[in-house]
Amino acid sequence: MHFALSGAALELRGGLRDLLAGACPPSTVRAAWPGGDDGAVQSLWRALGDFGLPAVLVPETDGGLGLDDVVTVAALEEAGRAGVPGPLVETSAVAAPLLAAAGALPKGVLDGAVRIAVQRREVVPYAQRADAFLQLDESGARLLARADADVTAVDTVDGARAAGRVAGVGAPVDVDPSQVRKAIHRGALGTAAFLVGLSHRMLAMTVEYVKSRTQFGVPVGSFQAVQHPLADALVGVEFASPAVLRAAQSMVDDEPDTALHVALAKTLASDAAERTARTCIQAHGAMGYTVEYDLHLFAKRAWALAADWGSASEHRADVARTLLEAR
Amino acid sequence: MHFALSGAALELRGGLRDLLAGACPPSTVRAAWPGGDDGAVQSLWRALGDFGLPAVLVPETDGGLGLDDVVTVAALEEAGRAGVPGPLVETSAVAAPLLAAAGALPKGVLDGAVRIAVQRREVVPYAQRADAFLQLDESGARLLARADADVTAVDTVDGARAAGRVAGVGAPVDVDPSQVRKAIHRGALGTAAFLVGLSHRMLAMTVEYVKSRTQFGVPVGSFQAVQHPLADALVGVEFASPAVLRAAQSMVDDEPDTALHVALAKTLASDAAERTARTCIQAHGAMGYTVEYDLHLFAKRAWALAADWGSASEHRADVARTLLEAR
Amino acid sequence: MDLKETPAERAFREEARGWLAENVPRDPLPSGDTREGFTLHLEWERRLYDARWAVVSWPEPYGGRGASVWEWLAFEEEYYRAGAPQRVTQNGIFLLAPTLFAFGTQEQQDRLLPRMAAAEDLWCQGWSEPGAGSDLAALTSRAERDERAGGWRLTGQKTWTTRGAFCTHLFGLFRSDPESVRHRGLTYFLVPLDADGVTVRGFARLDGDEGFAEVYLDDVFVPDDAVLGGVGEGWKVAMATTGSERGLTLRSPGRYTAAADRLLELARAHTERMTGELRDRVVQAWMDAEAYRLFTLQQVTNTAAGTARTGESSLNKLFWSELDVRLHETALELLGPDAELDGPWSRGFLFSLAGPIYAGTNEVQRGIVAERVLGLPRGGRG
Amino acid sequence: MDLKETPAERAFREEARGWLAENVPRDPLPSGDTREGFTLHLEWERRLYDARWAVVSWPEPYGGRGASVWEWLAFEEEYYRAGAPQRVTQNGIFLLAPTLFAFGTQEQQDRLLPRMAAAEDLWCQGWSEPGAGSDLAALTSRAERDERAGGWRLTGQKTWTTRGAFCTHLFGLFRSDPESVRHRGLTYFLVPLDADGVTVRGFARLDGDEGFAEVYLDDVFVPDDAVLGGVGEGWKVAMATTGSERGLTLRSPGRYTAAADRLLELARAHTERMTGELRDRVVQAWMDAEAYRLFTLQQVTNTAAGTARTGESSLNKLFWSELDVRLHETALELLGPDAELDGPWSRGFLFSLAGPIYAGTNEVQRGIVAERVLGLPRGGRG
Repeated sequence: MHFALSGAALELRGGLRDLLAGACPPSTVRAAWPGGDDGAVQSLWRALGDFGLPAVLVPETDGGLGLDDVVTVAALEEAGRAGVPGPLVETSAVAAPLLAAAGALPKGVLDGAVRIAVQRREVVPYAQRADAFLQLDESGARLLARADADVTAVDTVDGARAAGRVAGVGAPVDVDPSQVRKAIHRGALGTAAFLVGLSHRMLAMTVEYVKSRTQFGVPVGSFQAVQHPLADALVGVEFASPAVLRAAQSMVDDEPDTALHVALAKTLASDAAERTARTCIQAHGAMGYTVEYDLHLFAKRAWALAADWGSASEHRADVARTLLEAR
Repeated sequence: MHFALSGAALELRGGLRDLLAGACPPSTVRAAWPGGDDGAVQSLWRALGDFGLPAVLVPETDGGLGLDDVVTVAALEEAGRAGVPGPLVETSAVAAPLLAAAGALPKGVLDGAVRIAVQRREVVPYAQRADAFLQLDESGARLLARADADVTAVDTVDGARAAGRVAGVGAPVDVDPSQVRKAIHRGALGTAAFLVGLSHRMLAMTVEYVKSRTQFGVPVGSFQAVQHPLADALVGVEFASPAVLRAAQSMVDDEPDTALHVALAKTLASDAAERTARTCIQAHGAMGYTVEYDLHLFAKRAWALAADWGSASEHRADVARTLLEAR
Repeated sequence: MDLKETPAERAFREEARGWLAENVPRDPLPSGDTREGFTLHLEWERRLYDARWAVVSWPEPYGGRGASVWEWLAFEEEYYRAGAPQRVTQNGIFLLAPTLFAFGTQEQQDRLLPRMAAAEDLWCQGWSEPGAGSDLAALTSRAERDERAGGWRLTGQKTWTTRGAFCTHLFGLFRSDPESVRHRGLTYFLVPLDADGVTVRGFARLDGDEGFAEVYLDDVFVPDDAVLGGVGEGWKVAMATTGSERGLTLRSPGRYTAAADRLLELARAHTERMTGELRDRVVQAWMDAEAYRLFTLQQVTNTAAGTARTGESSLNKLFWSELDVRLHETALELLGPDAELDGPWSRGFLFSLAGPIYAGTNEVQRGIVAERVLGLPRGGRG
Repeated sequence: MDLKETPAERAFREEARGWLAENVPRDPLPSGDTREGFTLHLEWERRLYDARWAVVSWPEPYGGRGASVWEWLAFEEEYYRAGAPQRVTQNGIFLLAPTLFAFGTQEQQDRLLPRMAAAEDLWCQGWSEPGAGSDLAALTSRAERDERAGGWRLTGQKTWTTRGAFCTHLFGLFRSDPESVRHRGLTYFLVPLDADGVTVRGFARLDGDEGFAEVYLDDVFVPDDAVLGGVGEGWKVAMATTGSERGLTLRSPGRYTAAADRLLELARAHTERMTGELRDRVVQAWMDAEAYRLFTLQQVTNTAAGTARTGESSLNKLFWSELDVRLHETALELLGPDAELDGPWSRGFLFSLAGPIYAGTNEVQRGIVAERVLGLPRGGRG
């Protein structure tokens, strides 16, 4: 029994953290907002491609790294900490391994040149700047090239989500339902990991702010009214992250309860991130309420991702069926 | 438009507060627990009888005070503040007016010599020391004399609830369903008022304690971690009490939305009281965790009454049907 | 207790409802916190003024109807039920005006109130400074006496000034006694934003609208009649205004009862999502809006009867601000994955997050309730 | 990551499960915090000891099995799943024993541990005093040196001593340097409760059981070998114990996963009440119990690997104590009007309310997390 990341995973995560510290400053996150310079986002994705993030779950025989879901969630947590813009979870954890398994992996995906958004309903997050669309439903998967897609932009609270209504039917991808289910689990789990990273980032920004901001002659971070809600927010995040690791290991071991473990991870991560966003904005006072300050970049992503790939209450409803009816 | 108690009601409430300050110390509340001296409780009830509480809703023609539901909730809030033991809401607000209307009011009720418990299911609160049982269901009402009842004591968390399983069928009381509905509304509303009083009492005790208890060289009541939860608890109580008044006025005006207003009052009062109990126990630290200190007498009553006459979630479910389906 | 409307109140409500039904724009206006939206809202304000609905509770000579507080509440209920536009004049008519009525000279009232009612002068609030938010008494903007010119020279920076970029005037506190500290030596000034030395920079709120501004004052001259309520009296005068900002005038119950009704409609339209906790949260939000309305009726009665209780406005502010957030969170939950799309509910949610922060953070309010209402010993202010 | 049990761990778990299935009393024992219940629990403790299940993680010479922490976790999981009795010896075996292993002399370990394992010596904790609760360093009970007799004379009052009225020994802190203040000059003593000058008065907890005691010490003589870990070292030694009290040893995850499973059974038995929020609350309680188990596995791994993080035990304590309350509140909600009747769930609820208070109040824990984990500036301790 050993419940911790391997040395190799820790090393990879550390490397990614260093990379993103330089390659993904808040200005790059802002660049993904409508009107922003997509070039900055594209070069970030190239750097992630060179690092191997889109290739993490692709077998070496297909030019990938052939690593597992545990390493993947560790990496996606780091991406969340940096607020990496674009369909990174969708491309790295959902599309790349699924398409590779079907022998349908488009050129450019592994080196970060092609961003694949996932369509599960008419509105598709990241559609405005995606290069291709993986259309997923319980019955199967299709791949729709940008050129063949009719995309209408939709305004989103988090500009970096740059969503769109997507019309068009892609070419069938040869996968069986179990692979589709696995891909959907990876979407939810990868998003949970990303949310944990976002939460840590918001807490870190807030701690820095309340240490320096003084009112009534002392740092506001010395007030229990500021300290205790932040402590409670951290508790939520710290108890979500083992659930994310556990679900990743279940994917690796292909456990029968994988769906339950993924739902647990996404529920805890979504609730923790929403609570953290609310707490951090409040702790910032008026400063948390302007878009000139960076906090909102991470808070708005957290709100969007908490509702994506199944919200906490949707997953709780699924789990309720499993726990209260099935047995 | 005037949303406040009349001068007369305020005077009556003040008089009752003075009476109870002397007649209902915590020792009298303890006397209602199993093994306690019922004599002390009986003389308290006599004093309440002399004051006219059991007679408050009984027409003057039947020897009552002929006052209304607004005055009644004001009085029952005071009774809650003192934690008056026994079926006071049941006797004063539910049984006395209903039985008087049916011309079936037993001797001794108005002067506090007869305590009437209300049976709506097998287990009846206060059954161990009740002198009669009003059996209520949507179809009608029956009155069961203690002598004809088979009562088996049941242990309760709040010893003063002294519940019992009651068997026996009483004599039919001649009332129509609308009167039964009104009686049930009065049970829920009177209990809501009692809960508001209990909450104020718990807050008052806690404020006194945290002002005097020092740790780390200062009164614990100066810590935000103690102050802010108490402030939030007070908010809950202060927003429940206008809802109680409003529902009482709806009863007086016999408004079509009375059921909705009663549900609102009971929901807010129950949630506020449970939150207040939890907050006050926590603010007391270990002191809140012993039965030698009086706080538990009020907290345990609050828990019992929050679940009685419809819990907050039961009332929310009723209101949901009204608001979301009916319309 | 008497919860029935008088025939007069009833008639007043009917008249308001009728006029609003006729005049409220069919399609909602763009946000009044954007430049073009603001202009459209001004047209609306002038239409309100022409029909004497702009400031119903003011005396007739100033453009009002001398309405009672009950009539005012009825008007507000009808106003929000009709889905009428936000009041971009609110900082003037709800925050400054009560202070002018209480502390202004006859000359100031006659000069300023009619133009305010007509939305000719547009007022913004100059409280917060970079170093003075919750701790308002820490402000450092100063007013230097200019005997020769018979007035004052104002220098400093104000921030978080709502709609400051679109307004014509600012009211705020300045330190008129350089030796003074904290609450002492402050004076309340009324400042035209077109005066020499004033620079205004708008910046965006969480919802992306340019709803805030920083106002820089560099040796700005104002005459003596720009002082409201006496030199050095600023704190006392300002507290009256923040009192009303934190009290009920800014947040009339109609606002929440109307929002709760919209939430019920949304819920009826998304029954497929009304499982589990959501059903309870929708009902609770409706109940809380009703509880807020009732608390406010009680508060108004107390105020009218002169029996207002200490801290009532802090209890009020804590409740509406938390209710507003919960109500919108519930709506977003109902919208599911569409919650992240730009729309009235997502904008309303972002806006609601300001509630617990502005007008005295809820941390400050809890401290006030704990110490002034519960009587707990003074602690940290946080 | 490797979440699979080794064959050895598996075998250990099977053996434990088998023995528990055979030996756990069919009907639950009366509360061990009442005098008669305590006696029955002692019989159970001795049965555990005879089968070497009393202290599985201790070395064999002291009555244990030298079990790994993973085996200990497996045993605890099986123990609670089997619904086995509470451990009335826990203050000794879980709080004092780790300190004895860390700071005790060989002679003390050999003398005290076997009798503790066999439930011959029954230990209670003497931390809190009337004036020293959260602020443990404020304690005033004193130890005066008695050179002639070669020992110490203890005087003072301890309170909130769990099961103190039924125990034979007390461990606690005393001020051995009269000049000292706060954390300095304290010494950790081991005191037999039958010594001259000791008076114990039991009193009742919220659930009515006589679970607490006040212990009065009046010039009580103890020899030098009653000192644990060196004179004046008391604070350092005590923190090790409170560390384990606040850490995971006292609250094994099996306790909550078993309670969550019982909650699911209760929910399946009350489907008529499973409307609205209740359904979500039941599921969330189950999820939180699972999250606690996973966090603990991670924490144990870190501890074993020597990579334990600051404040982990505070995060742990905040979570289990709040979870325990929520879980029982949900059960009572499911029971509806029967919730007020005396029973396992209502007793469990009352017991759960102690969680956020004892072993370092949650207010203190939040301060520790804020300052030691998040690195916020030192504030009030509250």
